[in-house]
Amino acid sequence: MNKILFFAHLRDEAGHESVEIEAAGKTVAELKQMVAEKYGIQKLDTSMTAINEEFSSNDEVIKAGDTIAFIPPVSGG
Amino acid sequence: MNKILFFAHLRDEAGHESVEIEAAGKTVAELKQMVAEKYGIQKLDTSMTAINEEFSSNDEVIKAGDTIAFIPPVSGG
Amino acid sequence: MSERYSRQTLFPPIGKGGQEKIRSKHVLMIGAGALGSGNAELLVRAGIGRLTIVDRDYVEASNLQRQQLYTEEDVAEKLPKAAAAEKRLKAINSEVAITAMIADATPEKLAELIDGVDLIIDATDNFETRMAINDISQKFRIPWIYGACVGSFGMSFSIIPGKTPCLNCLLKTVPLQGMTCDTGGIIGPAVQMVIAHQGAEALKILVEDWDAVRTSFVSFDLWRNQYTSMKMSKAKDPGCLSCGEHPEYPYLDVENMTKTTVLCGRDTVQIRPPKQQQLNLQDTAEKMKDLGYQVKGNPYLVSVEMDDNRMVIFEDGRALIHGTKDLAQARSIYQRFFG
Amino acid sequence: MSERYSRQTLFPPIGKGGQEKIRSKHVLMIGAGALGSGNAELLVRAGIGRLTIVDRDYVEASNLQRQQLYTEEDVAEKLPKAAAAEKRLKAINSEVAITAMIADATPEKLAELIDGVDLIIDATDNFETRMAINDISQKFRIPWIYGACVGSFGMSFSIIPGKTPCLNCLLKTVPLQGMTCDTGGIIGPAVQMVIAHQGAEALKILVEDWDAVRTSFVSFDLWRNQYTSMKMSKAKDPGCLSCGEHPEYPYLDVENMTKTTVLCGRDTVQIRPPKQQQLNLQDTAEKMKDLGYQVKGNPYLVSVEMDDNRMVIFEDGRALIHGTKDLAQARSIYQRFFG
Repeated sequence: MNKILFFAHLRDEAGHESVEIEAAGKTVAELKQMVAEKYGIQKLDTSMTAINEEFSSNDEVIKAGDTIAFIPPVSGG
Repeated sequence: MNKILFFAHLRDEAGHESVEIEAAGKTVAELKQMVAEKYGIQKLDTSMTAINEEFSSNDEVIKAGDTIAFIPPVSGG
Repeated sequence: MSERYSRQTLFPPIGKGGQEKIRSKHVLMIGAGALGSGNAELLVRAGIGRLTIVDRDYVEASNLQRQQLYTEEDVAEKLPKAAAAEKRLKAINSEVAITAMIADATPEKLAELIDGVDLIIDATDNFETRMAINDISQKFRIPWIYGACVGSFGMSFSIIPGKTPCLNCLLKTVPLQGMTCDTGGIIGPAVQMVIAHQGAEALKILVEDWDAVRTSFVSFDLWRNQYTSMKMSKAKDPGCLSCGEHPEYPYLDVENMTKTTVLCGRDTVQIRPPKQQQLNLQDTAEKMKDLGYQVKGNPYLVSVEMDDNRMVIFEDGRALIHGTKDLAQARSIYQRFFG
Repeated sequence: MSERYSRQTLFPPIGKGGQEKIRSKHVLMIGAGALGSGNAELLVRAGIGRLTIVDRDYVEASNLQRQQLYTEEDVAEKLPKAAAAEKRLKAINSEVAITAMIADATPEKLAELIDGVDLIIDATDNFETRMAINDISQKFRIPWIYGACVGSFGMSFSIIPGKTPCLNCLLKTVPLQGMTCDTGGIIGPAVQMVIAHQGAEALKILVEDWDAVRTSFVSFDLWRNQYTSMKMSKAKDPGCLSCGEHPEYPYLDVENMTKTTVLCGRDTVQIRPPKQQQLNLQDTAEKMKDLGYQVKGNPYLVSVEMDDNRMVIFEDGRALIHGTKDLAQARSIYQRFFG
């Protein structure tokens, strides 16, 4: 299983701070699409992704037990 | 083995940000005395102690693998 | 001077040598809103040698809740932020050479201002300007510090050309509809927390303590008690068009910029985003209503009433800002919502 | 008002209801130094109903590097901090009822001010006052927020009577020679970071979002890129004399306080700490020399020359402050070094 963490407005859109999901073997891009559909999140494709607190590209493949965080860039200032 | 972390001026006094030490079975009070002598730290007795990121009293007994952090209260403001 | 900065020179990583370095440096601050006013005050108090601060907006009542250089009097006088900031900063520290510019930080403006600058601090409210800062930073090899916040959430990252990944490595494209303070709200402590991170990084860079510069991307949520440090060792993209092997600095190219035109003979500015968008007009209308604006719409457009302006938005992201001929003001209004 | 706080009411955990609550609350700020001026500005901008701010000191040149309400003019006029703070805070937000007190926050003074207060914010520079705040908080069931910083290091903890452990649970005793900004230096960003934490906790408490209040003890080092959250579930001491089953509020007892006396017929104040100490005079002398003071000593005492005063320290922690008859000023000088 994998733990998925949502930051900032993604959490409000998802309705959860974190969820458990089976994502091993999927790429980050695939996971984003799956999560976006399942939790009704609109702009997940532009979000940054951390696997185990390390920035990861859309091509990275997720392993069992990895914790994935979606951190959307924000622009306020 | 146990990892010991020094915060704020304790790090300057100890000359290290962290050290590895064998502390299993010792109380926090005993560890404080040992560390104070070994690293020449003056005011360790008034420092707060966290074991695995949880505040712990001087009577608490340390287990193998525990990470211990010494966080000195500071008064500037 | 020695008495004034005594508490800072007592801090060993700065010391008297570091203070001399701070005094010899020039920081370019892009924006004088919440992050800009806080970061500017911090550096001016710390004794920076020269500060250039650029902003296109006026002080409004809704700024006072979090923008620390401004007072009710500045609102009453409708002072430009750059001018109001300069006045306060000079009262705080008359030893600092302050240049305040009432201007839109376009790529041309940035290129004009970059000469002699040691560090750029990002205090803007939109990604288009950030991407231009990022390209300027790479082209002229000047570090910059990204910072942003919305609600109780915020983030910061230090970008050192030749060493760290750049913002274009991370984002690949300008995200339309990044959350802004005008859509998600903002609390003062989140602003202060971003300033704390940007300010500490700035001091490290100014005293040239390169080993101390944070290499991770920090994000936090003060209301939800979260703090996260994302390691960036795999983030650098060798093919990045901003910092890669064959840089093209795409965001300095006018082709990739939001275009603004005053419509002939009318008190209206047209705004066209760099790429065609496919906006969901119904969502946009509802969001604007939630924000308290009076909104009308039809299948082709959404019309939003503001104090002195009316904004009409089309499905492709194009907008008309009625009630102004000022390009910078129109861009400012647009980027409040599409930041 | 709605326009002024619009970005704050847009933030869902506050909203319009939360804004009304903030408006109806009274905060007591102990200290108007770095943390005090920053926290006060934050709450005044956020639209707090009433703020009482207490400080015993005058604005000095060395404050300007990090104390955000003050200007060079305040230094030139030697204004008391409370008065200078009040002037600036009123210019920022004339809707807030501000009471500024030039006073030493003794237990008696705290007891006098506590009536009607919803929250106390710690912005003091010494543990003796903090322990008195802690006891007042427990006795009158008013939450308080501990905050402190030195160098690039800082910490914060929210103390809610009946819910969290209290400062006396954690410290058991007043640590003599806690590091202060006058001995370890301080950088502005560390101040801002503590304010960000105290300010967010304050807003949560003021809008009564109790579930959001942080239960852990935060500490951080901005130069060393550290951030740590210490869980406090085991910290509450049932036998604590401040918050335990049989409270005695020891720090409201004059027996446990630093005693100050004007020496008869002389321009000198004697200071006697609550418990006999055993100071290492040689260490003390060297530390003072490192701080840039002119120091003389013999085996029985250390004498330190300051601008208008001379401080003589004895091995038992007793001190004479020459050149003043002002008890508060003398305590202030003493607690700069023995905070």
